[in-house]
Amino acid sequence: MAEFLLAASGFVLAMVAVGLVRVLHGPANADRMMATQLFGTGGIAVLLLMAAATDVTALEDVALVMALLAAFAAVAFVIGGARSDAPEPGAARRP
Amino acid sequence: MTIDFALDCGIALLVLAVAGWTIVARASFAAVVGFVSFGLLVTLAWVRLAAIDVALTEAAIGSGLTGALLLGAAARLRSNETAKQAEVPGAALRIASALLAATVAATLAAAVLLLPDPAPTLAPAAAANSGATGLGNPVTNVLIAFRAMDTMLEKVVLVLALVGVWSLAADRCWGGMPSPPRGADSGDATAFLAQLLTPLGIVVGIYILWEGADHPGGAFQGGTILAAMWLLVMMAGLAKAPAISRRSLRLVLIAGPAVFLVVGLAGLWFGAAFLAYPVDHAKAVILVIEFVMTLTIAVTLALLLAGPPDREASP
Amino acid sequence: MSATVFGLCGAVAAGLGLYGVITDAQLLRKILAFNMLGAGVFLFFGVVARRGAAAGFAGDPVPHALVITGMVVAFAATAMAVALLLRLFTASGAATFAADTTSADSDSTDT
Amino acid sequence: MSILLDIFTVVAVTAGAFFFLAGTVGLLRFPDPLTRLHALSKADNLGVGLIVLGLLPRAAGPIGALKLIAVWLLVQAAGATVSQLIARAARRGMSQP
Repeated sequence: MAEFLLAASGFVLAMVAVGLVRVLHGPANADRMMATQLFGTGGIAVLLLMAAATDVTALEDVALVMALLAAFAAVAFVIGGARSDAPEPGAARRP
Repeated sequence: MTIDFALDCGIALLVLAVAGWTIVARASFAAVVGFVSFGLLVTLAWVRLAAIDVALTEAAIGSGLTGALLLGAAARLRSNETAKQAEVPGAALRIASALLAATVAATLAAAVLLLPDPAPTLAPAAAANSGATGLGNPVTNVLIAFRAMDTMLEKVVLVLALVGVWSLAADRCWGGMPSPPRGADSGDATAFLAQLLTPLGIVVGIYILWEGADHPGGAFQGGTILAAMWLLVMMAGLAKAPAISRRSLRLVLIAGPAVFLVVGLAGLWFGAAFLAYPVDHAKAVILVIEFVMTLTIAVTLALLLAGPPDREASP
Repeated sequence: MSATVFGLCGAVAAGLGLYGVITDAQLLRKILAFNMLGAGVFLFFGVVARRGAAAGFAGDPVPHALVITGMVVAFAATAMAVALLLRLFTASGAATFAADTTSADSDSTDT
Repeated sequence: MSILLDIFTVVAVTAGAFFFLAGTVGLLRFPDPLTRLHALSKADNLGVGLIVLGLLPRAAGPIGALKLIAVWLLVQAAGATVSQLIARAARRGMSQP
């Protein structure tokens, strides 16, 4: 059973990897922002499966923290990305 | 066994692929997204190395907070980016530095392969002395008891770094408020997420702190989560950053190192040595230190990310 | 065995970070690459800790504690570096070192 | 009984993994950010839900099961809201070339 769960976590990780390639490639910043979404779901699933496979319940706490921080990073991405997409507020500030 | 090994190799290759992509990415925004992904993958590597405490720290600080910090800077530097992209160094320098980097990597790899066998370890010593503190998590034992001096000095470093960041403020803004990155018009959804996530995050942060006594977790991880939640509320515009001249704020900032120092000096006064904990109440003293430290870490990390004050203090 | 894999991974990550620190013109990217270099070195500690598994622990707790301390200090240093960079940018409009020579007119405030 | 539970776990986890596959295929095949986001958030959230469901019988007692469900709820809530944020950013990005 442990091996099945570990294999499943490897499979989900492979899906995250493929998705990550697609998402990082862009071209829009909105695509790249999905990276956090990918970890917020796929990364959590990988961790939960690993936790069950190895009987280390503390991994569920890592999943919890990753879910929270992925959401936090997503907000930072959206705010930062929105600023990057916005028209420039008058070129560089020169003295 | 083979599945284990394949999984490890897969994670390692993925870490390296994302690392390489991050280094060569053109736009800063893309590079920072790559860096955050890199950090979250390294978290998985730490999990596979059976270092759950470190995995928690990496997910929280190494990936989440550092990513947000770099992203805020990237957004402010945006107008500069296109103009300066031409300034890539020449091919000769790039080849030379690639050679240097490859040499360093090869040396490190050789060091990994040539590590002594059996490996030196302090684990038996940590296990033998764990009874002295009454805590079940060996990493917390090392952090708060066996190497408490390191941890105390690290708190001092955090406060010094914050002093350094603040000292970069313009004169007229001294004592004023920092302005962490804020959503301009994405208003409702950000505010909703902040309202939804913050109470949950505070519970999780305290839970991780509490778990830290006997299971992976602790003051650093819990404090970082609390810091992230405070920043989330500020980013959503639901709360303002505090003026840095506020006395209550400054008291919280020095509370962590101060409690450590008081306990340390008390150990010198009543007991055997600096930072020697009273034998009968070691666990209680450690829990008090951890609790105060968590508060200090949360506030310090959040303010480090918020940057120097750039608005004058409002009367 | 798995420890060795991640050790090699950390070594290469450190090398990539070093390359980025030297060759990237933008200071922000240098800071980012420096963090990557640090992450690689931290993984190295993880390998040493994992190999030192004994006394019922899955790893030596001392390197783990060192890495946790190191990560927090690395964040503090990064925050300091970013603050310096933003200050440099507001003072001179430059976010690279190279700007000192190529656009000397724009940064008369510092040398 | 335990064999039945094991079969349940295998079936649910496999179904969850299938939805991750579907989400990734959608991510690769769909033409623009909004549809890609749709594929990612819908399929992956269902995937996490099924995997949590499959792991519930193996949880360490009722507290462990509650924690798993809490993780799932958190992923649901955060995922839905973050998708909304990204979708707004994508729409803004498309309106200005």
